[in-house]
Amino acid sequence: MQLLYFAWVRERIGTGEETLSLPGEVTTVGQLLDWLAARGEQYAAALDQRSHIRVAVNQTYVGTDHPVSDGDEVAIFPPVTGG
Amino acid sequence: MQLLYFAWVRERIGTGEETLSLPGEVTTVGQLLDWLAARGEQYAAALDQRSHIRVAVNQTYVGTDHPVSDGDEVAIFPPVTGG
Amino acid sequence: MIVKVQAEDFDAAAEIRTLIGGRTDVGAVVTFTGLMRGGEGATLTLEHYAGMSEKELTTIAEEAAHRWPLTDLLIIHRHGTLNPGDQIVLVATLAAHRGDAFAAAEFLMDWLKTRAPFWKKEEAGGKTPGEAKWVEARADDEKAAERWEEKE
Amino acid sequence: MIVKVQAEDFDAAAEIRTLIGGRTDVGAVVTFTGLMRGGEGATLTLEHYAGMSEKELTTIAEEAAHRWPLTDLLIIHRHGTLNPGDQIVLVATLAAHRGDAFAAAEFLMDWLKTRAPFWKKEEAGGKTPGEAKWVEARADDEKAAERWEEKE
Repeated sequence: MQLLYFAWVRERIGTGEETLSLPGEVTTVGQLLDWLAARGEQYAAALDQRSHIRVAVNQTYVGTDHPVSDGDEVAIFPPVTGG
Repeated sequence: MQLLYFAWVRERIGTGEETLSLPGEVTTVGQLLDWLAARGEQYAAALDQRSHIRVAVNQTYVGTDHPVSDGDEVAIFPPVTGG
Repeated sequence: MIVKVQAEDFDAAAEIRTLIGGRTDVGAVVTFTGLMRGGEGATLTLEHYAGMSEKELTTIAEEAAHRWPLTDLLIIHRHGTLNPGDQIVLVATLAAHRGDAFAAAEFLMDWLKTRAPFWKKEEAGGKTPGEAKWVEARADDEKAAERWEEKE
Repeated sequence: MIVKVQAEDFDAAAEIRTLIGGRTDVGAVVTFTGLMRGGEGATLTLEHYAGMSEKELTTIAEEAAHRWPLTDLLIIHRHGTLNPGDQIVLVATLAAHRGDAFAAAEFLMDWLKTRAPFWKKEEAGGKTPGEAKWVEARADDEKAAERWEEKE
């Protein structure tokens, strides 16, 4: 899976982009966030305030129930502040 | 009194500007409009639909009860359509 | 605050640049430009009450400045004879935040439409040019203006 | 419809002239320009999700075109590092009548603020430059966006 991080999520995790292989039990966005948060301190710091996390799968906003699979581009970022 | 007419009020009366001396009994905008309308057919045609007439005394919008006197600049015109 | 009544065309970008004047506390600029609509050969003649038109636009501008926290604002209104596509009116509002700039610009246009002493006469042009006709005031312009009465 | 995401500055007047393209059925042009506010030496860095940012702005533009009878519209959003007074975003709506142009422009900005994947990082500058800070999303932007939900 192609993972993209933006803004302070990117800074806390320490990279803007990485490719990871999902374990079989991770099938939704919510499970993906839990699994990432357990990967280490930096991930936990980036993802602990779940209400401040937005997720797009293949460049479309989705909720935590949305399915994910290895072929997806999944972006994780804070609420947007453009304009 | 300096009288100014605009748009179709001007066209119907046939002039954009005239100076008239008011008779003593004309002391309000309403009385002025009645007195003008009685001056001839053209004035009557210009002023008969009173709901479509707006009046400014000394460049300020006023109602029909507003006092008028010989020193005033009184403008009579249709509802505005700028912008 | 800039208020102008003029026959000449205007350069909206240059006017707004002048209004901003290098300030860096302006976060939001809203502009409204009114253009003449019409087919080939059509003309629009704008009559105004010289003296009162500028005075009334200034009153409207001051009212907007009083109601919203604006950095600055401008109104330019043309008179004379115009052709399709020509600029008629420009309103611009500067503010720290967009909500104030949008609300003030709409207010300016609504009040201008119902209070500024300008009158439009249209000639349709085309192959069978008819008589020139005075544009009639629109009830929904009155209604648009009324919605600001409650917010004093 | 014009939607652009770019690092370069833009010429709002030229962009709008292109959008109108000599049409004479446009009566109302509303623009919103967002500028960077800040003191001397301050900087603003706009990060965006390349690919999704243009896609999302296009979706927002299409939604506005669907909701209001617009002649055309444009959105330009910059990314990269900006200085005080710099242009950040331009929205323009063209319509026959002003009500539609105003409503659509406000809608575009409200949705853009809450949906377009851009993030601002500010550095205050001045004599005691602090750490750069990510701008926090504002609850009233969410509220402004929500008012359009009921109007579908």
